[in-house]
Amino acid sequence: MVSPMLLIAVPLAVAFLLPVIDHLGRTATRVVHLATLAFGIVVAGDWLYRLAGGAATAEILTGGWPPPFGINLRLGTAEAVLVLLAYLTAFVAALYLADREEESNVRGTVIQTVLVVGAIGLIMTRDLFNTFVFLEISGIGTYALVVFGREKSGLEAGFKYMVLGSVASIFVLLGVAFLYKLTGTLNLDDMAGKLSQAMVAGSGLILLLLLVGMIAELKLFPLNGPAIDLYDGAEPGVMALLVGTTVNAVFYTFAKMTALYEGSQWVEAITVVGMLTFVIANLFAIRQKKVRRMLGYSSSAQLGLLVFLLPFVRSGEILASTVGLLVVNHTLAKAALLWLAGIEGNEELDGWRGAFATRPLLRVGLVVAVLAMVGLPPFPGFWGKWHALVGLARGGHPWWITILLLGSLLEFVYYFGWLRRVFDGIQERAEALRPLKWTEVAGVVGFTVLLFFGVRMLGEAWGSVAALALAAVGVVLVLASVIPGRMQAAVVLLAVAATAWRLWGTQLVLSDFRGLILTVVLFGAMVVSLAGLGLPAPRKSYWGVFLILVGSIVAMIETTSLLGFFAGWEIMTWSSYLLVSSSQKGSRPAFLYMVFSGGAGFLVLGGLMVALGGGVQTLAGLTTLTGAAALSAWALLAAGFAVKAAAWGAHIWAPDAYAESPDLFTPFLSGVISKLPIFGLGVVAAAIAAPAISYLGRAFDPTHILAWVGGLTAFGMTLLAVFQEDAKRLLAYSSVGQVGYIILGLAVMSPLGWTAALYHVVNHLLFKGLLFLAVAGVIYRVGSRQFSSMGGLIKRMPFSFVSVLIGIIALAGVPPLSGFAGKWLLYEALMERGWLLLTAFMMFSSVIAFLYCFRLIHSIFLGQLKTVHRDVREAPWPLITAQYLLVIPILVLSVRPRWLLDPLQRLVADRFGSSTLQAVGDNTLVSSFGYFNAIAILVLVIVLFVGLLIFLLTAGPRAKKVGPLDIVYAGEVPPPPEELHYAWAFFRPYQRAFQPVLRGAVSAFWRDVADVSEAIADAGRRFYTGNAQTYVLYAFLLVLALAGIGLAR
Amino acid sequence: MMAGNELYVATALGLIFIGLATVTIKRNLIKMVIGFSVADTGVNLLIVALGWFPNRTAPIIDDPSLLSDRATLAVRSAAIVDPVPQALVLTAIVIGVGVTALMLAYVIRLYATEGSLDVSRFGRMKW
Amino acid sequence: MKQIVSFLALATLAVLLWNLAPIAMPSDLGPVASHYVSHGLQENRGSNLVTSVVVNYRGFDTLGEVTVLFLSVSGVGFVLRRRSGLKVHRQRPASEIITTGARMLFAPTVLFGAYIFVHGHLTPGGGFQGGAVVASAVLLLILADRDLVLPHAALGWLESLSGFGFVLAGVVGLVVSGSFLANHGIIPLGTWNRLLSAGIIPVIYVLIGLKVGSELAALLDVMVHAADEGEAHS
Amino acid sequence: MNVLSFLNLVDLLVCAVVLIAAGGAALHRNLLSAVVFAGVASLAVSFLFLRLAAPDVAMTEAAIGAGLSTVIFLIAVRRTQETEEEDR
Repeated sequence: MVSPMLLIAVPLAVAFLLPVIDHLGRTATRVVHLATLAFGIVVAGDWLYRLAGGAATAEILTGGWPPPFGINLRLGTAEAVLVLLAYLTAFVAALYLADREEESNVRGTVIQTVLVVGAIGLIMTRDLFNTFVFLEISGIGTYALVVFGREKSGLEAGFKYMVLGSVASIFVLLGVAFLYKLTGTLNLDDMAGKLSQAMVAGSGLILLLLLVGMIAELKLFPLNGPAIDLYDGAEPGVMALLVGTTVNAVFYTFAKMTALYEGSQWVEAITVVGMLTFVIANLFAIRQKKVRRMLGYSSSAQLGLLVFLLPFVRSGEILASTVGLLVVNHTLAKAALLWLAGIEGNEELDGWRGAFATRPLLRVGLVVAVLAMVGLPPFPGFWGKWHALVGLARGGHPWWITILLLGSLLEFVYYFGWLRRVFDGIQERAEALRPLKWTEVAGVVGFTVLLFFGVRMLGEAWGSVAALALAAVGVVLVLASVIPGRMQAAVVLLAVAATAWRLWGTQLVLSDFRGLILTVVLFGAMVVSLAGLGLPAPRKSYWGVFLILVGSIVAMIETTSLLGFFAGWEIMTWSSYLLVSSSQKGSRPAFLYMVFSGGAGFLVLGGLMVALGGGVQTLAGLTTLTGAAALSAWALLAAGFAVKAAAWGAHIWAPDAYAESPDLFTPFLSGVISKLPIFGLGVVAAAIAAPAISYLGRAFDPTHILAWVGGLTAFGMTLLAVFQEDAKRLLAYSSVGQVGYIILGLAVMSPLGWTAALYHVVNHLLFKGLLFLAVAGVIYRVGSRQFSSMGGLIKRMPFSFVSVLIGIIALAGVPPLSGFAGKWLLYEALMERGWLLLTAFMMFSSVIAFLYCFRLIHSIFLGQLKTVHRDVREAPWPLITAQYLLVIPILVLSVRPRWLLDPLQRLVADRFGSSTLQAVGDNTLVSSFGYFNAIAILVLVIVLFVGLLIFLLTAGPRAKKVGPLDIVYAGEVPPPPEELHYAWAFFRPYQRAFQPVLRGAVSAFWRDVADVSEAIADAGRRFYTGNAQTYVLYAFLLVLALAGIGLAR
Repeated sequence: MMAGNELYVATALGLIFIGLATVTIKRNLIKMVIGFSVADTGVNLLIVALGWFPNRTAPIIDDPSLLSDRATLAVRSAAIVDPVPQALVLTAIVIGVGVTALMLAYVIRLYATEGSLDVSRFGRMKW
Repeated sequence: MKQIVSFLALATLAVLLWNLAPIAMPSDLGPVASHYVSHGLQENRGSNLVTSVVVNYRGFDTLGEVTVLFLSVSGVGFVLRRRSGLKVHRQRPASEIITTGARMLFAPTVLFGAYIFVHGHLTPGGGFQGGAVVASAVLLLILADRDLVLPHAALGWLESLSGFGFVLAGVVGLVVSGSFLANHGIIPLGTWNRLLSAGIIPVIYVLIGLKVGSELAALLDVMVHAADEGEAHS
Repeated sequence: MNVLSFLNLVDLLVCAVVLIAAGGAALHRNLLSAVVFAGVASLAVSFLFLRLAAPDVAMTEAAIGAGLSTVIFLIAVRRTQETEEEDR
């Protein structure tokens, strides 16, 4: 075992020698530098390995004396992790920075080396004045290195940083000196013990000086101005080095210092300043136009979060390892992002349109780092945040959780806003870029790979081999972008089929809520990947991500723990986001999708935290929750799932996301993804519905609200669907409306209601998948989604026509097809519950649905064929096959609804203890309201229709055939061609009638929310005036303000 | 009659005050650096004053017999000021000159970019 | 406006700090200090307790301090590495008398500095003070003769090797007695109040003196000459 | 008046010198003068260190704080400008 002291001594000795070594040539300098850092990596790694294996923490003495007489250092697990991280960052940063300056200078190398020494000293030392010395080393190293590469901006930022840093070190030094006077020792541990024994008068002020000094060193609000300038002005590679070394070291220093604050009045101040920083820095970041400045705000915010958690670590509510996960996550992700920013080189956010268009590997790196930054699984930040939140929940801090989640949502806004721009111009930007050296990308690649160590925790949380295998194959596909798209689709098809085969009969059963949804998911995935054999993949990574999506959903359904569920939920969210964004115009709608999904995720998370705070760990344990906890958990979960289901009020993300998704993905989004909130409502939220209802007593039934949310969604979306001019948007609104029906059915909380809802889940997958696939085929051939550019395609695409016909009949819920049974059951359930107004409302909206169903088939297939479409061919065969894979079950269900209803009956009976539906014979259903015979109805309808057809053919006037251009102008200026199309503004009279309802109050509301928060951010960030003296003044004012608050107590 | 070290503490605080006021109020970069230097001196004075005791001597033991004579040593050591703050200040002074030098190097470079020493010229990065 | 706020804030701060005066009042030596005072002599055999603290008990701080100085010099050199726009330090050539005087004073000043750091463990003063005196000797030369080119290579070697020696001394302590910069078991502590006593302390203090001296000299050199050395030939 | 109180008087005077010199460093518009003022303050403080039974610190302050610092300030002033001008 090598003494940990050498982790400091060796690089320091090398730093001293480097100017001499440089006489041998710059190469010698570089080699020695890298070798030293490699030595550090090996030694630190070895120590970490031993310590993790249970070796005792290393205590290092200096001067030959034990503490408190000599300065001692410590290397425990936490220190080893940070030291290793520092060495790793320094190593990769050294590679990156090697060629970043025109004239390399040995002094730059020296400073880099000493910076590492400073960080490691800070991490390991247990002496307060020694801490001060290493703070100065780190500070001076930083001041010196920020002029690397970019002279002018680095100078300005560096000077401001130095000015505030010097004020900070005056405060720190004063604090340290007085603490020595007070306790007679400089050893941290010794001092902490003595301080807590005797809180002398005046010690509050001393600790305050130290605290404000450290707030400035930590770059927390309100003293983070110069640090943000530093990110803005300095070479990003230097900032990456600092993130991995100095920033972490200063944070750990402060973590050690919290021992001094125990029992003092400043504990709350630490919490508040930390959280304020997190929220405010994230808020200001949303208005940044410069990438690196935005990253600066983000770093400040992350530090704020970490500092916020420290008092809870002290009090034992949160584990130190949790904070460690967040630190590691931030270091790896932020450094990778900074290197990427350096490679791309564009400072303006808008200049990132289509960045890395021709460098898929770097793009993957960017996406991974962003996902990790915002705390999504499987990356370590997710686990850190989760455990931190659990700690807060158990400790009874709901408000802190709320604020933390709000801040995290802001993080979503600006990070995905950045990705939006990157994805935006991806098609248009393919110019030749300067060749990259491997030294530049080593950091990005290495650190993003390291981020994947979070997968280990994912495995524990999921415990689902199938899910992990699917996701793993997905990752391989993402990386193997050389494989052509259709072949990838085939791999996906095989993988999903294999999963289905494995789970067949065990988990894949319809008589269980999980099994039912799992069936829907796997079936949907197979249909879509089959269709994928016939369509080009929208992006090279498309199928890989798709498989990750499927894997996450499988895990979410199979898992038994709340953590596993939420991890699956979040992976589902980001992977579907990536898929939505992969089409040409998908980046904007995908951004909205992600922000709303993020909000939904945080609502769900809030609900889960209430449950975890109540001691619940597993999904099954949810039923033990009672009282107010049950109600608030239920409300949060229901709200989250409702947002994700695009319920009315939060629906504005859905139409665009559905419409602009790749045509291959929309069927899955509509048919499968939209069912996952239903799964959440039925399995997670419903488990606590009963105690939630009983908590409120008779006074009020919370499920009634959910029912109206569902009802309003169903009605509103149906209405909006009618007036769409775009085939996919029409289906999108329809889809959301249908999910509204399902929510309504679940909200009834009766056997009948659930049967109706679950029946509809399956049915909706079938017909909406069918319709979206059929439309996808049409769009592929016609090249447009607008009704005005279609028409008369019945002759060119007869198979698609039949698909759409069957689809809309099922959708409209009219006999004879499967949709009817679902609607019929729903009405009955509503009447049974006594919600007559809702029943009427739903019947009315079903009628409206006829309008758009007609629109769909009429505008696409009937009417006149456009001249340009005279040679259009039928959709590719895989697409047609996929459609007919969906048609068959629709027809089967139409004739034999019992084949689905029977297992559903068993499911419902399991859940409610009884089922009110009885079956008589093969095709007859009896409920309290009457009976339903599928065959009889089928026969009746066929007879009626055939009769009507014969009547029309014989008695009606003959249709006259006219050409598409058979239009006469009478000297007036012709309107734009699309307005001349027969299907244009088809339902305009109704539109006028509904004008007051349609005015778009909801989107106006969300726009206001966005505008107001942006206005606040814009006004607020003027706080950072850019003047060094103002920043110093803030430091003084902070001391006075905190003194005023804290010392008055 | 001064019983304790108030005079030194007050002078030290005065230096810190003057120094920091120079840093925040004077717009000239070199003046700001001078301000830091003055404030540093004040802090150093304060720290030494913390370790000082009236009527005690410097922490130098100049009598070889003390090595064996523990009783006398105890007496003598009660008449010595605290060596630790002095050691800390030695370190702090050297660190201070290092920081000052680096700041001045910055000032020289900043002057080269703008031809001015006015701090308000160097606030382009903001918000 | 901002000035007034700053002034008021600072004044309030000063008043607030004055509240600390009672804490700053003399009390008695703390536990650590009394240990140094009562055991320092036995443990290190040096008369000057400050030196014992600086070089042995808190020797690690001092290594850090030397590092700070080294880093500052590197930093100044790095910041001033480019020529563009820098104002060149023009100076009238010094008169013959001054030049000669400076050269004559050089050697005694260096010797005086060396004396200070060699006796650091016995008398007030040590590496830093001695180093500063040595540096001022170099300053004399620079002032006297602007065109003087310091022996950079030699200075560099001195700078590097003295720093390396300091670390090496620490590592020797680590190897011999398991504690970085330890002072027992390496060199006999020797007789009190002799030049060759106090174990490794004088060795380290001499290294510190050389390091500080060369470092400060380099600092002066780089402040005066950095970025205008190219001016002469371009 | 014994020796002790005489020394106290000297202390008082030196402290006054320190603060006046520091004030001069802050206020004098000629930068060279300001630097010299700061050096004087530092030198006076080194005397105070001597009075505080800290000869080591006093030597260091005199050599480094008052001597070397002043020199590098002077170099910096020579390489920039010598008066304190603010531009509006």
